[in-house]
Amino acid sequence: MSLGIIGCERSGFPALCALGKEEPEIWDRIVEVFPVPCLGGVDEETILRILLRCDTLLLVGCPPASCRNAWGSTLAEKRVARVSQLLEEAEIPKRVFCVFANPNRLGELKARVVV
Amino acid sequence: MSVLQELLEQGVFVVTAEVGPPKGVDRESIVKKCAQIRGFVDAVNITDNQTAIVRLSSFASCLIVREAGLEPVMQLTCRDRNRIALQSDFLGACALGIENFLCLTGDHQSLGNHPEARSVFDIDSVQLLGIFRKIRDEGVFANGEKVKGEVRAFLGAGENPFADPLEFRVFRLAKKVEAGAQFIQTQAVFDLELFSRWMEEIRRLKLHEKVHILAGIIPLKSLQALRYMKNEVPGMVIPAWVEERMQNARDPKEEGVRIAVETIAALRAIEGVRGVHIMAVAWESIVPEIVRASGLFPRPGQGGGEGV
Amino acid sequence: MIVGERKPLREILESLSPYREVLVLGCGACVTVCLAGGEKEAREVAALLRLKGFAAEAASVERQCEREFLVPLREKVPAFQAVLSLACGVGVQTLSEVFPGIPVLPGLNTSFMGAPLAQGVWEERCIGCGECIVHRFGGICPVARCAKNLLNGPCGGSKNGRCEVRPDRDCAWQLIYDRMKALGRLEELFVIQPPKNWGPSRFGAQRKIVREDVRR
Amino acid sequence: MQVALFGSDRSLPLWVTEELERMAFSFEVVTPEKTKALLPSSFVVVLGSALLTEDEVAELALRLGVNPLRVAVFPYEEVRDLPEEKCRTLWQGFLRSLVPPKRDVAAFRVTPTRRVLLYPEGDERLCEAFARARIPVVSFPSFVLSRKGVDFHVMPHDIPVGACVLIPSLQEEPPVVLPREVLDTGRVVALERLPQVLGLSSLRKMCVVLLVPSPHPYPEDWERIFALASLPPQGAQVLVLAEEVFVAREGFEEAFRRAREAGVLFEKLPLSRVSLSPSLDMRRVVVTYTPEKDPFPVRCEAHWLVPVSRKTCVLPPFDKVLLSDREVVLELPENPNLLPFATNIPGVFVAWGDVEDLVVTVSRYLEEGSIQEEGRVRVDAERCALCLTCLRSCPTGAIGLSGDLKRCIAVNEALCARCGICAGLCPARAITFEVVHRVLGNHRL
Repeated sequence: MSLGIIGCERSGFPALCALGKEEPEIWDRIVEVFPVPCLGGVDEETILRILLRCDTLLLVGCPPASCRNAWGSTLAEKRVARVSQLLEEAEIPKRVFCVFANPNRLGELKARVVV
Repeated sequence: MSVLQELLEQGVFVVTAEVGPPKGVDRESIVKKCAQIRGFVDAVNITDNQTAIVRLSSFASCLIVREAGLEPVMQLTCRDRNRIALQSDFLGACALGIENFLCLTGDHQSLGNHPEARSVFDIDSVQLLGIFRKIRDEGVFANGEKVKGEVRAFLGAGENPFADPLEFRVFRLAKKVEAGAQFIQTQAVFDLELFSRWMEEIRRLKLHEKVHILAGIIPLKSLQALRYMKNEVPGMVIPAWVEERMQNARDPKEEGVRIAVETIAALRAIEGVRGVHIMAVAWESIVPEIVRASGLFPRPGQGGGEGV
Repeated sequence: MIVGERKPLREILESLSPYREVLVLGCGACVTVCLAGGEKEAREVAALLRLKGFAAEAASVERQCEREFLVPLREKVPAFQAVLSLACGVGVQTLSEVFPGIPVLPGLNTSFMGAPLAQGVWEERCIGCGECIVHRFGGICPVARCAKNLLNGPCGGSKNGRCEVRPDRDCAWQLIYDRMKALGRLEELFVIQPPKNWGPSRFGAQRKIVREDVRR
Repeated sequence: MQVALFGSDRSLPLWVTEELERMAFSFEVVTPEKTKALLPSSFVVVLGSALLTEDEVAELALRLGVNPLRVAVFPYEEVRDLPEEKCRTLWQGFLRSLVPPKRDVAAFRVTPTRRVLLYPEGDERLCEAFARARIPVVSFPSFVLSRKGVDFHVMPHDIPVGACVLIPSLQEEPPVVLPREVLDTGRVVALERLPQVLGLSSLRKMCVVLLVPSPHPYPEDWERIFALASLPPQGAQVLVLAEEVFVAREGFEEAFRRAREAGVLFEKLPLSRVSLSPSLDMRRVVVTYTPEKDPFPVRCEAHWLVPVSRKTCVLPPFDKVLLSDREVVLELPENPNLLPFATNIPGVFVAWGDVEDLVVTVSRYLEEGSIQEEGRVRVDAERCALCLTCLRSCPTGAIGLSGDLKRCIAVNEALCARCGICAGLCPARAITFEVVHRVLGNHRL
């Protein structure tokens, strides 16, 4: 199952790289990596466009409380919720998730990425 | 002149009750309800698809009530009919000898059992009163065309003294009176204090001399009924003490009746209140008891002592 | 502005089922402003359709309700089997008039004429009754904002300034009363408002305006 | 850090003061009357409406006598009716944006593997330069790149590389078209042949004119051009009409100076402003042009006319490189001295211009990774529908209206936190958010 990842450059992307150093094999599943300044800036179309080329897309970013841009992560969460709902309606098997992580707390990300 | 109007003008403290038509063609149910209250009330209100739930039409029910030997008050709402239908129904009713009309705006259909229905609300209750008055007094329709023949009608309106904005309520009543309301039936009274304040205002504006005010009474059947009304029925104010009494009562029904009777007694003491309108929805059988207990029995005029 | 809402995706997919090549056409006017049918949404829907196996493409025009903006699409549109319009009902119809040969499907439910109260919240303000009377009500329209469009005062259900029909909405008459009170014009509310003339409203016939002075 | 809350005497809700205290701001509420209370260093926060425009803010700053950049507007009017929690978060975000916290990014920074892929194989100058910088280079005739975090992996060899340098190739473009009759003079020579030609004939009072078009004649040509300075014997007049002079290469500045000292005349102007015609005796070419500085046309008779052929750099075929759906895009600037090393994909560079600069850029990238970004938000007024979504959703209240008619969205760079939220929400896609990687040039998602 192929993975796409959009990581915020403040926590998500570094977290991914940190995890990648721990468990290099994750790269074999990851087909897309997009560093972005903040998850809040990722619009639905981008998400769907990337989904074209992978089965699961993870938006990895700062935990909402610590998001530098106040409601960036919260917004991303809402978006993901909306997109997943759209996908469900359209009966498209692909999935999108919001994961909150930074290099010091990889737990959630690990759970999602490592099989 | 309608019996109700006569009594009111004689200064009798009148009693009216409410009868909800059945959700079907079962005329017997109406007859039965009438039988239960005949002789205890001076007139009976027939609701017009109240709470926007489809029922036997008010018009037809009124006729049934008349045959059952009671004085009907026909309710008309602006929810389902435009000014054309309302005027023609009015004329029809008058032609068949129905004389009391209660003009209401009507509950919104989205709270009823056909929420998909399209509402009309072409005119509101005040305008409806105005139109009917013109038909009766000036003999012209809303558009100014002549009406053939002479129309006799006793026009009433509803009012809720407890809804917001409170200060505006009295003036709204004044508007209705100005528009042509001759009697007013109020929302059920529980909060006497609020009500008497409202009445003060009315007396200040001398409205009580222009219009007969009938205070609404709802005998509480149970605590659930109370809770339901308190939470679900819009514009219903029930003070805490009522709830307490119902809660602590050994027999809630009894307590409900007691509260109703006390309220009536208190209302009779208020200057300007010309009668009560008992809305014992789905509990018509209790009306006689209340009327008796309030010392309002026997009723003068038609069918006085009989009935029991 | 006209406020709309995207149709449920299921509905859209259903209506598109007979086609494969679809053009999703956004509108740059009202529906863009109310975040329902702008270029972003068009691309979004197109992306979804592509995921669903359609050959979908997104485009957007300034205003779909005016031919001049649609004519430039003359080359583009015929290349598709159907057009999914994210404009309001007006746009959809203009579109199908300009391209009679191609099925035009609505992707939006046109909801009302309203205003944004906050980011992501819109509320109706006008029903286009054709005869404006807000000046009599302190600038608050009871026709559009009162569930029973009462012109002579609140109904008996108004409580704590909320509407009995939809408790999450203000009682228009509470607002009117407060406003008029603040303006010291309460007595204006005591005069009886005559029945409204619904002739110019949508309850009359389809409405049309012809201005000879500017007509060509 | 002191904050002066301006424009609100009304008792402030708790969330305002509490958050201020939490972030260890000392603050005071000021009004137009008691602006003296302001400390010169203090930050003025206007609890106003998001519709306050930049000009209004500037005007306010003037009134308060503080630097406009120190005045920030928090859209209090819009916010305060929202649920308190939301207010809090917005206010937090806003305050953070006033003093960006020490970026803990540095702590997390991931740096790419210190190895560079040259594609196609680089010349020795390049390899040496990288060797000097102690950056190992690899190159393969055929491979596939796949991104793994900050690194690329060269498949199938599976060698991690931190960066990839594309070496563009040269492509001849059709040279400047010369009028037929000019060619007939037989006085037109190619740059390569010029030395021999000059070597043959006697050069007394001879005039040579070079036409150098842009974009991007490649360094070799410029070396030749600068070399003309040292032409024996003196007396020849050399005039270089160039659209751009290319000096971004080691030693070129120097060569350029020497050439000018030696009397080679460089004239920077678009070749469209040059007109050519044969002289009456058909033995010379009359060159007329109007220099950019003065409006008077200059006329000179060239014994030799040298149209330098136009060459441009094309990237090696990069389609086989798998980098999500983004392919390498390069808009070449008019000025060859400003050739970007970086591409739209972080970690992918292009080798042209000065090798040393390239190596410096790449090694800096390898040290820092692509994390440190400085974004810029651009609003395309033509697409903008003025829905004010951005204005309402900006976490730092950096967006306002500007223009006489208040019909343009204006981004206050001083407040903008470069999060791109507005771009993500814009229904008309009028806002583009660019991440300008330091030293890396642009890339967009």
